[in-house]
Amino acid sequence: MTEPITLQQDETFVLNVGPQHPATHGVLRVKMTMDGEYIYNAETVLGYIHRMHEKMAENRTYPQYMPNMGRLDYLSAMSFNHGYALVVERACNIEVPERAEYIRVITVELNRIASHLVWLGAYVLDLGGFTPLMYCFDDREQILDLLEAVTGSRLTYCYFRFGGLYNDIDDDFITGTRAFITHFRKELKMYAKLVTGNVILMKRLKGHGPVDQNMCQRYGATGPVARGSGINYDVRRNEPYSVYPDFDFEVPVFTEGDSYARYLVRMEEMEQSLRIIEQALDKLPDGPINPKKKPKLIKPPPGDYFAAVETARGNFGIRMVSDGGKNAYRMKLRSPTYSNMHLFDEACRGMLIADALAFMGSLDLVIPEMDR
Amino acid sequence: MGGYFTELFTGAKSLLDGMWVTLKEFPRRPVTLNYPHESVKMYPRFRGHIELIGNQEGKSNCIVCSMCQRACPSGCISLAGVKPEGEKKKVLTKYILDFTTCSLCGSCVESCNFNALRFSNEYNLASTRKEDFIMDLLKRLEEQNQ
Amino acid sequence: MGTQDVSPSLDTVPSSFVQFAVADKVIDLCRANSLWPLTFGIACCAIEMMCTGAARFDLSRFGAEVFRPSPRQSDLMIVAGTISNKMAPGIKTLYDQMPEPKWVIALGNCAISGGPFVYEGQYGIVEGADKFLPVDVYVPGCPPRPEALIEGIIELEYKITGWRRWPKPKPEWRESGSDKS
Amino acid sequence: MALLSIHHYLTTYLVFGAMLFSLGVYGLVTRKTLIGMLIAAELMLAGVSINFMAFNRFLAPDPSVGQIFTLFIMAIAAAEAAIGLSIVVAVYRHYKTVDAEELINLKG
Amino acid sequence: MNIQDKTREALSTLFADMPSPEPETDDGEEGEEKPEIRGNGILEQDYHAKGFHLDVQLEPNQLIEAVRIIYDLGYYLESITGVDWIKEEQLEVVYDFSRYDFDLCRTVVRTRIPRTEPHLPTITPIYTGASWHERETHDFFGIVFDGHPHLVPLLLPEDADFHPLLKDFKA
Amino acid sequence: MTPVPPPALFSADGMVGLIFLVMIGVTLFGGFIAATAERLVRALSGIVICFTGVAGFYYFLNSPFMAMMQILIYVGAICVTISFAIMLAAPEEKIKSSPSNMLSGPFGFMIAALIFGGMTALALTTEWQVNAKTASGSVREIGIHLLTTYSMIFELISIVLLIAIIGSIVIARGGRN
Amino acid sequence: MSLTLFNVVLAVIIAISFVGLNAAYLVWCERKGAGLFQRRPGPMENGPWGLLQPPVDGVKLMTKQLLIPGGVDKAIFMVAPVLAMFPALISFVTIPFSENIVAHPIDVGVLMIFAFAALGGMSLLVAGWGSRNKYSMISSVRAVSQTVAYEIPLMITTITVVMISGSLNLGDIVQTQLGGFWHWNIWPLQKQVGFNLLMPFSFLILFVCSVAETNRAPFDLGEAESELVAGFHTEYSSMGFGLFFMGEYANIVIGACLTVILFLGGWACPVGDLGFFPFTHHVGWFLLKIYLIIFVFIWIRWTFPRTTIYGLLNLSWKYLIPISLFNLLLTAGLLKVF
Repeated sequence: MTEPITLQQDETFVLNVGPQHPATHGVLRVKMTMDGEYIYNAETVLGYIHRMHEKMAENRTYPQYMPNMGRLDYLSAMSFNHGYALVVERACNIEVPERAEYIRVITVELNRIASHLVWLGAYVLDLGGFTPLMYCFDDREQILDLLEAVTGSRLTYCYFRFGGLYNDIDDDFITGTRAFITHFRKELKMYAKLVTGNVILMKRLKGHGPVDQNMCQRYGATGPVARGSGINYDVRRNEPYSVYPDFDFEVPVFTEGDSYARYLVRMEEMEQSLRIIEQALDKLPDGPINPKKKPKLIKPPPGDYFAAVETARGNFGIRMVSDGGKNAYRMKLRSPTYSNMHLFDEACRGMLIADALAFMGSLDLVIPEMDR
Repeated sequence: MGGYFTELFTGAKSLLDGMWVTLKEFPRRPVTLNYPHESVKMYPRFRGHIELIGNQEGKSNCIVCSMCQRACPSGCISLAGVKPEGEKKKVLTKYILDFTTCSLCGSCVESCNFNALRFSNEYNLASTRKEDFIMDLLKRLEEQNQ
Repeated sequence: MGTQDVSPSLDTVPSSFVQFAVADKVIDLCRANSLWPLTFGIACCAIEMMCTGAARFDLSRFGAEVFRPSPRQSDLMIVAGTISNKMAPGIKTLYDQMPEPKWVIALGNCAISGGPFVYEGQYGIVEGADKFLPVDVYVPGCPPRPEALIEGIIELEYKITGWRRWPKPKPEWRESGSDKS
Repeated sequence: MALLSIHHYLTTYLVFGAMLFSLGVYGLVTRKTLIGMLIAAELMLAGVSINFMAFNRFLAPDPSVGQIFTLFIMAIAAAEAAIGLSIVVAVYRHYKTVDAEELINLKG
Repeated sequence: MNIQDKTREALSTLFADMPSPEPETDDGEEGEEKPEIRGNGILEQDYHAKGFHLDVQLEPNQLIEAVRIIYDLGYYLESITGVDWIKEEQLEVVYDFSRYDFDLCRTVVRTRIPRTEPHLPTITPIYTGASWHERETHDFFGIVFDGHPHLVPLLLPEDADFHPLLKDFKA
Repeated sequence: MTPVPPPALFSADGMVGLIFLVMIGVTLFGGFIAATAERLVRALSGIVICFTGVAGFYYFLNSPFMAMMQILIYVGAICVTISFAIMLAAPEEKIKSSPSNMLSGPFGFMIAALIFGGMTALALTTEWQVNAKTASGSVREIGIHLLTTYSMIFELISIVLLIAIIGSIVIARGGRN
Repeated sequence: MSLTLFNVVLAVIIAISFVGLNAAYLVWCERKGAGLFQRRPGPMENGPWGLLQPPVDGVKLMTKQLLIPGGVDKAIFMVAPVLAMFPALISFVTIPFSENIVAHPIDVGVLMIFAFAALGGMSLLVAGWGSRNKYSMISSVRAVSQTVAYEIPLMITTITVVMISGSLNLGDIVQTQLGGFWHWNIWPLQKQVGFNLLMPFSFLILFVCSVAETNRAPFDLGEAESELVAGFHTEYSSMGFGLFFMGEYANIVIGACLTVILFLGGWACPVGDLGFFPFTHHVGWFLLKIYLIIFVFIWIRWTFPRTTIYGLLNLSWKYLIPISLFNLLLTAGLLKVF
């Protein structure tokens, strides 16, 4: 069953999974060479949604580039906004008011939960269960309502500004978020019953899709994929940015390295995000949300700058090379799933196609972020 | 052998747990919003496409400074104005928004220092013609005034 | 059975028999109310498409929730996202694989005209699905709200049958939004 | 209209069984692949079974002997199919072909 | 000894034969005198201003060795990218490395190659995950990574012959 | 044999006769495809049709039990096995048969025709002593006979099947190391 | 036989229309049920509660272009959907809806259902093979191995019940369970076998097997859409697909009927013979029971994720077959004792 079998190459055929395939969550294509239902090897073909984000950075001014961040990873757009805001703030040396930092954290964490909910729903859909998707989207709608009331959009937020935010949150948002936290704690219990404990799911995930630590290092896997393999790495904790050091939260780590471990990491992360939001709401200071002195025109001094944030999928890094002009000279977006997906090729060999697709789902792919 | 039956039992129990969860949802009222029959009201910060704000006389506040045009990442705004004889400010004569390339980032509204722009609440646009979304906002303002 | 196109095209040639016209009307009505979309998401708008299918907005009320994974069984292609040059041939193939009669909805600004990714000298995307597909309904937004997709489907039904079953709700601000203007 | 009552006659079934049997023979002789031959052989067995059943219905003093024989044939056919096909699969694995003539040439 | 010093020491063996530049260069100065090309060596950067700790510039032929040292120290590969310095007729390739543990040290390895003949050795034997990054850099800048097992376009269409992130690229 | 008076077409008996004729047609059609089709999958489909038809004959021969067993065993077991063999062993089907054996076509046809002629002649010329008492075909009767008079056959069947199972496993496993 | 031919034809027509109507409206039930399980209303706008949805879908499917992709084996491609629908229809002939409402009560009714189920299994194989599509091919292989694996425990369990009832005739099997729900085969306490604790488990096995036989979630590996796009009917459009769809639902009804007849007393009233409505009450009970079972089918489908093919074979060989075999032996022994 699960033990790797020796495959003979002479009886293989090529199965194209994608670019349009229900399991690839978008337009990813995996050329699988199959021996029966076993995968002999897999070659991932990217670029079906390459949207020239890096080139556009050279054509747009720094504020104009902000909306692109929401389109990179549409599920956790806030984190990407945050990363970009961080690197420009670092380059221009802009101070961010305390209140803005707290609101940033709250929205980012809410967005992280929303992102994980989409993943959970879509993942169980990959495994053939349809109903959890509906529940997840229903819960997610409540987050989207909260965020829409603040940011004005449901998905591709463009809420952060350099040094601050587009607008302030109101009391409705705070009460709404608190209500959501209580509601969602209950829902998490429900998911644990409906999905996590399900024997079919466990059978499909436990022991499948092994990723070990060395593999993570070689491929640069981060986020839940690394944490599912026993690597205690979370940018929020290891390389603290914003006001994350103020909060008491745990980084869930599971050592099994299988699909189920990654699954549990994400489920646990939702719980931790709730904790962070709760603390942030308690500590939320008053004050302005935009800095008093902010350069009229964003023109970072020449040099290169780097910033990393923890998105829902892992370590998102931005390398920005400035030549002192209005536009960036070069903007490199280091997206987490790009590295996470890369290890699929190696890890899926000898797997059954059903397991491989379950494994692929456990990597939590967002294709536009990989293709950029 | 003990493991065999334990596995069977825990497996069956987890399945029943799951079935109980879905069964509880079965008789509940759906959360659905029956869209064409009822519709949600937009949040004050909702970002539809932009529209011009009219002052008391129903004229636009715009003084044709082109800040919005410059702030727009995707260049979807084009505007023109003339300076009538004897007036200090320019008067807007044309304000075209190509909504199909807009990314609803809000830069234009933010950059406007004269309270001339705001987001509309048009959330359910759909048409069989692409040209419907290249909007003449001045015309829209006039229609709103009526 | 055989490979035959039994479908009258949308701008039907007026048939001389009244009965046929009635039958055509009925068939059109049935088609309009049983639009099975292709499970096909490209980018951001696909998530909103999923939201439309999910519990809050529920596309199934219109009989359009049967997302078919195979193009052979679907009637409606919702192009939800940016079409890159690399993807365009694939989308064309998918469209060609769908049996007649078929419709296309361009969901979101990217599918309408390339959206925010259009700039002078871009090298990667197709500026609008209508460059290579006959798009029936355009739903703008970045991304559009799920209501807009439902509106798009109603608009498509209107296009098929010539009869609009539901009035379009007028957008309203929430009460606390009175300070807006 | 006489055709409509032919199912009352034994001869009908016998002729018909003969037809199936000879179809099977034809297939067995002309087919080149082992699997095709097997299919033809099943056809022959079906023809034989029909004869048994017909005799059972019209002639036999003991009313179930023919049926039991047919049952026996079925079991044999099933066993034959299983064995035959496993041989076919084994042969294919070894020689990468199931063409009977090529197998003769291989002398393996 | 924290990891930053350890890494610097390990890497400084590469530059044994040349005078190591003093780490006292601060950012403002660097910003003003950008056009002057930096010499090879290790720079320690202010993390809060730049976002990384160690900045290593080296010759293309030292690359493999440096990456090997970094791999042995337990770094993971974050990304590989290029920068087109068209004025200097050079392409810069930047390797970002980071660590999984709490001992934070982001290390940047950069090397410059002439624009006319962009060749670099591949690091895929060390970091398997470099494969896609190198392919992507090849897509965007046309840099050829010698020894790469499968250097075909990754993000661009399979038959693409253009390199869009070069500064002189016109669609 | 005592001739049965031919029924009218639109009577119940006539319909039965018609169904029988249709069945003969279908069965022969299936058999023909099974024996001649170039593609093995088609041959397989043909044999499925043919066996279903043969089951119909058994039904007409007062033995619904055997009819159902025919479908169950032949279609459900044997055809499925054959289909697996086709999938495993014949990934590409040869449409063009090699002309090495020119004789096999006409030769096979001659043999088949000879056998058919002989058997038909035999069937038509023999004076069959039709037994008035027809088989009831009830399952109970078959069961009783199978376990008393013909218990040997019953045991044989089980042994044959056992050997077949073991044998096929042994043979088929041999290939995989 | 010939005397009742017209009755048979009539009954067959009734059975077919019952199946057709059921297949159409079960789709509606499924969509509606799915909706309610998922916090949404399901079809609403077409007719009251969306009741016009099935005919609307039907007309649409029928008037859609029937595409025959290039490269397929045309004859096989066309035959397969018919082959999927036809056995389910035939099987209905022998289902007893009540004491005297049965199209054609043959002595070997149980065998007949299995025989035609096997024929239905062939259709998936033929469809997948005929489509010339890799996904379809994998799917058909899966579907067939699944069918083979599940027929064994299904038959063993059925034989257990047949042994208790002493008949292969579905009507007779129901007859032995008359007189109150405590006489149903699902309970351990039976007058023929005394006390057999495994009977409820047998019922579960039969139920699981009929879910697997009909290719329903969580055993819908044949059309596992996240793996195999749409499985064996990937290439089918229009009515070809419609027939597969109908065949699936017809099979569900058969599966439910079989479960009800074998274990839940068929048309027997749960509390003895009430006999209020001399003609309808039996049929009413029967329909009530099968729809209950179908509800559970739908409920399960919208609750669980899909298994994998090896998980499924494991379940069959490691759990279902041993337990059902043991029950068979136990029942035989108990029959001898009592």
